[in-house]
Amino acid sequence: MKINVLFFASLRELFEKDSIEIAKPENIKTAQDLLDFYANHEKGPWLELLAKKNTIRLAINHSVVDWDSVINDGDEIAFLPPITGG
Amino acid sequence: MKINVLFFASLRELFEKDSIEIAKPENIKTAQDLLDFYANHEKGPWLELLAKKNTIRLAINHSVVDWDSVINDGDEIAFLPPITGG
Amino acid sequence: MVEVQKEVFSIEEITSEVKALGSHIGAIVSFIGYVRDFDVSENKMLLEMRLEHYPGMTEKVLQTIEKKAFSKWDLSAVRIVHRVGILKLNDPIVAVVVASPHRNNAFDACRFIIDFLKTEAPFWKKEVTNKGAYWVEDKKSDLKQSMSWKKEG
Amino acid sequence: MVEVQKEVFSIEEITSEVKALGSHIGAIVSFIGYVRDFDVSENKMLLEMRLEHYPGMTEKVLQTIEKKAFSKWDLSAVRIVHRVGILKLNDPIVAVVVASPHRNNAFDACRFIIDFLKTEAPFWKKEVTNKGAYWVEDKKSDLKQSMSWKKEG
Repeated sequence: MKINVLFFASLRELFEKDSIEIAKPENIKTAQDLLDFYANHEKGPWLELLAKKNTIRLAINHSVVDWDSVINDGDEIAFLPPITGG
Repeated sequence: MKINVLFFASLRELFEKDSIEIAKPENIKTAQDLLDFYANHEKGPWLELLAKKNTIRLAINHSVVDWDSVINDGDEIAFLPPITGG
Repeated sequence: MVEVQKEVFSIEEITSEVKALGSHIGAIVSFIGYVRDFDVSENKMLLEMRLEHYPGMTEKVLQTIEKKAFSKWDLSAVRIVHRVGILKLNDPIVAVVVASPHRNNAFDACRFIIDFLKTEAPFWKKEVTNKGAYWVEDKKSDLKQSMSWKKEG
Repeated sequence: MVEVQKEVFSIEEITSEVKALGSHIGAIVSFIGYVRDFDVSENKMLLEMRLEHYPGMTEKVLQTIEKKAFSKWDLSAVRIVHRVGILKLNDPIVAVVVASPHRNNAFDACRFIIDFLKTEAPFWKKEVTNKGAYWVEDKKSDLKQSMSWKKEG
């Protein structure tokens, strides 16, 4: 099974796509690990995402969670820029 | 000139009229004087009004005022039972 | 703007009219009060509600409340509509609609206005029930609530 | 009840539907948020507002907010309607309608819901102006306000 990663709003524009499907890399346990891994290997928008981390919220399967939350196969991970509804 | 006295809600039912026009009696200065005077002379509903005084508000010319406010010829005096709008 | 009327009001109409006053309006907060039924435990049924007021003084008091609200908060518009006459169960009695650039002012002002209206505006309700007709007593909780605004200044 | 939709909503319709749920409802408090113009000083003009959200998560968050409100206050009904898509100046964005036997609960709950919606529900606004298009930044005042509810428990 794969992990589905979603990008919204400014992050969708940064990544120029609204989602990617990835296979969880070896040794990756948490969302933080995943972010670090992609920032190191893919650079580009991932580095920018890492730099903005303290303004971004992370949701796993529709719930906001901490960056050290464990990721499992089949999870839907979303990076949420600052929320501005209402 | 006369003084117009208005009764509302339960007081209108008590007095069986919604207003009376009175000439200000001699020696009457304040609303309290007026109420005492009528309670002494007319008795009936005026005595009941006096007994309920602490639940009744007094308005002179559309403004709520104290019982010791001075009454002048031409004034409109209203006795207001507990307000229950909204 | 203050209106005392027998006719039913439309919240859509009031809201549209208020919003039309400016594109700087970002928030509209509305309160609607209704004729509601009694607690079942009391075994009483409401047949009708009769609402009377003191014409002239009512409008004056409500306009004073409006002015106070405008002086306390940044508001774009206020509409107060209060019905009188004979109302039935579920009928709307009163609407307070407050518009502001920002929601906090609209919420505070709307609440302030209805709190004061309930204790200061000369309206009286008579409930006609299957157990008789009587004037609704002054509610101490309402009085306490409008006093708390006064303390605050 | 929670709705995310492109279509405009009618406050009259929502209010009537909510009121129809019971004759014990004595108070309905509504908040409507609108697309408002910028401060004149900024010399910017809003051409349109684009609203997007995270389908699935949005509904879940709003339902959680509703449940919290029902657990904190005596409420009869809650309706949250939030629009997405392309909106214009003066368009309504969101309605929060809360019904209760008594007004204090309706006021508190309505405010609570909009405070939380603004900081927790995954909506994003992009303002398209004559000076360019940009994502609206997180408003710190909103965040502070929803935190104050958390402290209170």
